[in-house]
Amino acid sequence: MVDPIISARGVDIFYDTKQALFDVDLDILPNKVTALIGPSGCGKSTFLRAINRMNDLIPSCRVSGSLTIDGQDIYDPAVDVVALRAQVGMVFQKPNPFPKSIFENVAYGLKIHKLSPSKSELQDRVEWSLQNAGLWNEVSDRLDQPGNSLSGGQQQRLCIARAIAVQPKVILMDEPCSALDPIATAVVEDLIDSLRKEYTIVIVTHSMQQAARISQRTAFFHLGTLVEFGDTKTIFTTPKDERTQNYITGRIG
Amino acid sequence: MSIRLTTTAAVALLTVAAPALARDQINIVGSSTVFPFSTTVAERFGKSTNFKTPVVESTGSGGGLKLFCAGVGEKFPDITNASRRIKSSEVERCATNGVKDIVEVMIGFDGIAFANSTQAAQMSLSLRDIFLALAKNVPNGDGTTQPNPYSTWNQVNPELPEVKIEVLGPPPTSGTRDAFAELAMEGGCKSFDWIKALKKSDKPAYKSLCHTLREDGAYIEAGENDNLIVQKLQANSAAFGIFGYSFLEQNSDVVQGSTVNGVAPEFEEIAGGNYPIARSLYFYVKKAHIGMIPGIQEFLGEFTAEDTWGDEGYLADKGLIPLSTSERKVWADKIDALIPLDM
Amino acid sequence: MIDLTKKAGFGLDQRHRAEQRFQWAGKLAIATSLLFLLVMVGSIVTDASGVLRQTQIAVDLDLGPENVNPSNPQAASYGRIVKSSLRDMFPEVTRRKDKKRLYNLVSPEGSFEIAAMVTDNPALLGSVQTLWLTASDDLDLFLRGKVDISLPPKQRRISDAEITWIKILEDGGQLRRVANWGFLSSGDSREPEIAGILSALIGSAFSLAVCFALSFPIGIGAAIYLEEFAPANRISDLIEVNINNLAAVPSIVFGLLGLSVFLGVMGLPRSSPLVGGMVLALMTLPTIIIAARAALRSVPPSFKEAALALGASPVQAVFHHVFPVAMPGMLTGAIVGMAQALGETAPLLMIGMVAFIVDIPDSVLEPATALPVQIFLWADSPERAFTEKTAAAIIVLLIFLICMNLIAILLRRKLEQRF
Amino acid sequence: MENTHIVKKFDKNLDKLKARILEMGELVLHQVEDATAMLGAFDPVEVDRILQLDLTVNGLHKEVHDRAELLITRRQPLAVDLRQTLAPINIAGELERIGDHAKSTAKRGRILCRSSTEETVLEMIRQMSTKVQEMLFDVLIAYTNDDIELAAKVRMQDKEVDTLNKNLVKSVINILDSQASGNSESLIQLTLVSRNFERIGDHACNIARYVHQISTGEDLKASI
Repeated sequence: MVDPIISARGVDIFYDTKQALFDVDLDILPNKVTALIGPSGCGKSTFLRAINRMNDLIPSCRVSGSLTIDGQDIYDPAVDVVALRAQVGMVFQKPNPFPKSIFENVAYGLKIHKLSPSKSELQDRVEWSLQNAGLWNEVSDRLDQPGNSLSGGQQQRLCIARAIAVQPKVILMDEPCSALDPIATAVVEDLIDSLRKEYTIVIVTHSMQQAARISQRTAFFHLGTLVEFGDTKTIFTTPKDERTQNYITGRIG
Repeated sequence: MSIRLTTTAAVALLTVAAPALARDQINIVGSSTVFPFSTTVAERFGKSTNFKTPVVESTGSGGGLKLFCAGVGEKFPDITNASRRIKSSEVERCATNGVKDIVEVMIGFDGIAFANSTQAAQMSLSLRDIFLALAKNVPNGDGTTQPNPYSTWNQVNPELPEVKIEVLGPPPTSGTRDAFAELAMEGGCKSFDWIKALKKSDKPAYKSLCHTLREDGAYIEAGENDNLIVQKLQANSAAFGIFGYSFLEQNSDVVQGSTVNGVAPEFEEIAGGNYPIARSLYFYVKKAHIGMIPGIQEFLGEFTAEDTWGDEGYLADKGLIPLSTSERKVWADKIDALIPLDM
Repeated sequence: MIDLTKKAGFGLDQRHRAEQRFQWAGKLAIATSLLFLLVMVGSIVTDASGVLRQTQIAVDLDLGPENVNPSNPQAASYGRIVKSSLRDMFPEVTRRKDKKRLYNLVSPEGSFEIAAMVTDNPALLGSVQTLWLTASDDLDLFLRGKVDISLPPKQRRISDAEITWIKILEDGGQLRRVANWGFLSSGDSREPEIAGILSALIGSAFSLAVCFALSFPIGIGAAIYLEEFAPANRISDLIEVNINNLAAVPSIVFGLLGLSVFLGVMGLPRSSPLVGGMVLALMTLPTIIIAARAALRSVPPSFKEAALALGASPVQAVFHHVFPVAMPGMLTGAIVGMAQALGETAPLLMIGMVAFIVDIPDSVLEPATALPVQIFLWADSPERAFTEKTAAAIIVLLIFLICMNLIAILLRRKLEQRF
Repeated sequence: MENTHIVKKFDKNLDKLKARILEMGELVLHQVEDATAMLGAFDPVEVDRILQLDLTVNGLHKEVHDRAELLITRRQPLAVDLRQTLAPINIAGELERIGDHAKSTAKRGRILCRSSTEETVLEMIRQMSTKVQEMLFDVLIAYTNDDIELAAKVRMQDKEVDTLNKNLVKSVINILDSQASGNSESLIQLTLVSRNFERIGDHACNIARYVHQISTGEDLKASI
């Protein structure tokens, strides 16, 4: 049995007095795509953002329980959130390239973390990231163009390239394809599948089919609780919990 | 990048400012009436000597004296202009702030014109006419007063034309307004014997009766800008305006001064002391600053030169009504000797 | 069949009419405001046109050794030389009063002009020279037809005798009209014919430079902190309310503050553009802060989020991504504030910048006035010729404003990023 | 499922699919019954009707297939929905095979009529027919009601059919051994008919497995 890379034990998350997540226990295995599904407001995005502490941006948000990455509690006061986020990258729902050139977009993380001391190294690293994000062939001749001159799907892949440039252990994706057309979605999904070899990916999605297609493990959240978690195949063919069944088959439960 | 630049610039500016440079030009404040004369002298002084041109601020007589009396030192003005004499209360205040020796200079007269458009007939008024036309309350014949009932000039005095009373004048903040109230209004006011008697028995009541202008729209506050009043008179030939003699002189093609008590607001008449609505103009010098700020004494010399304030001097061209030759002599001697004010 | 040309039935007639009415109303509104603008600018330009040229008068001056000591030409009384020359030109003038009028044809500046010419070119000394001197404002106004000679002599500034002299001079080719560069290159004067705008222009420029240097970094800094870092609590709310209130405080109040703090406590020099700029900076700060915060708020939060998710610190996220995008908007706010500051006189009054200042300031510490103050002072001057100076000064102010806006637009262009 | 889909059309589509299966099942059931009747009293007109009926069954088979395909395209069913969509394809296949066996049985009736028939064997056949009809009926009910217990019962009954078939074969061998056979052809035909019914039982049993799978997701193919 492989050791989990991310491990949640009894995680409760509150916004002020309102509890958004109840006692979540969840183990995320390395080099797997884990999909978080569930109806809106079920807490899946809250949980995702708890993993790289993006919840810190919301002053009223409070996390209790233990959430560890590689055995370290990320809410330990000694943990530097900047170091954490360098290890846990994130890709957002809407492609959000910086209003800079394609090159600068990818190089940004490398620059702030001082990962590529020389210019040629930086260039190599940017190329490597774009290659791995499957974007190199499309943009290699226009790296100095603004990132937002790309199409939606390309932009999202640029964001993925930007995230992998700093070589994180984990990449969190918050509905990365919801703003993309099916072709772009397919390309990104393919990319996610290929990234699995190097990274651990946690993805929030509203598309059951997408979860079924790209993930190996699926967690179903409902009303702030983790209802069911297991192999994607099982969740989508023979879910154990009736709430899961009702949700994935589109029933009123 | 840009933010760094501007910050450096700001820091640089502030550090430069810290050791304030010694002031090397005369600083004059005070009356807006004296301002045109003071500035003319300042300019000539700056051009004809090696001293810097004095800086002249128009702050009004009261404001000027307040600044002037605030203390001794580079931070405080050297000279203040006044369209009235310094008050004893002001001298006291000066003294408490260490401003002890003040040299008084009377530079000439200013007439206040009561004028209308040249399109209309020239008026011949008495001070009593002016008072009755503009006072808030007027005597009703039996020793009491009533709110001003007059709406046309012929109601005030049957010899005057049947023209609506409409007078444009400066607001209460103006020295010209104070002088007008004191010279014209009060002059007309005390032509009533019982009111004159009131001055002795009840001075506040007397003052309030004589100095209060009506507020029913017959007197219109037209702002401090005398040019504006002149323009409005051109547009409305029925209206009268109250402003300084220099504006009348400069605009004699469009406005004419009414005769007051039979005397026209003309240079000679004001200089001769015949025109009733005329006041003296002064400036005051801080003796302690002489020697500290370069050029004050020389500036006084320029001001009291015959070429400047004499009958043919350039200030006369600017509308200043000069003192008489003998008075000039007296004042010039006092100034030469820097004899401090003694009240 | 569908009738696509059908007008009735959907209230189409009425709807089209309403639309037409609105469009016409809009066009009318624009036309009206344009008309007002045109009238305003037109009248100012017409008034100001007189400033473009000035009249000069040719005078034969005896600069011989008996009048001017060649070793010390500065000590000579050029005023007397001018007067005697004028007397020579019109020997029939004998009465004292008439002589004075005669002397009045030449600007009082004339004697200083001779002194300057002699210093520049000592070769002029020793003989009789014909020099062009600035004519007086009255002469200038008369030549330009601004004096109504149909009025009785008592009611005009130019007497019949003067008109005769002017005609003689004109016929003798002794009058000319030249471009009036002096208006742009000299300081204020009590003589309208030589009064210039430069000291006020430089004063304004200095003040605004100080104002910008102080208010922009401080305002932007405050805005960034308040918008991006300040915790949302009662103190922040209080500060926000106060900033909004400050923006509405009458500007004179800032003048009073400047008087008591900058002049009183800090002892900075009175009438100086430094203090003026500082006071204007106080006045402009709220505007800049409010505009800058609005600009920051309009930046999509996704940029900041993306940067944070990459491991940028909050300060890095703000300064690398939010700030550059908000910069053009901040600049616009700053320019609006500066334009406001440019037009202010009230606060300057309290700190002594509403003053007659001839000398052109070399630094922010020397006394200076500002463009609106100059306009105010000239508008309040008795001499008729100052009317057109006032108009010209307004135009200079407008041009200054246009330049400022132009710079802002150029900066924006440069900084603006598409996203 | 008492929980209905948010998309009501989805439920209707599934219901229609089910209805087609039941319709098909009913036809097949009649085919089996009628074909059994043909064994004792051959009627060429009736046989033709039975053969004709097979075409209708085939048509329904295709319809079920098409409907399921469309449902998958449109709704991308998951979990129980997916099984409810996929199972009818298989069930229809099984039913179609049952129809084929019925057809084959009816055809054999013609040969059996031409010679004397061993009544005891025929009786055994009738028993088998009754049994498989019962199974078929039950499994359709189980399918209709998602009744996995009834489906389990059907699976158990398959053994009875197998036993009957074995007994029949034994009987036929005995008859053939004991006497010089005059009607060996009819005996062999009967054996083949018996074989048909044994197959029908198997198909019914398969259907029962699908019924179980729909409800539980459990595939019983490997076990009973």
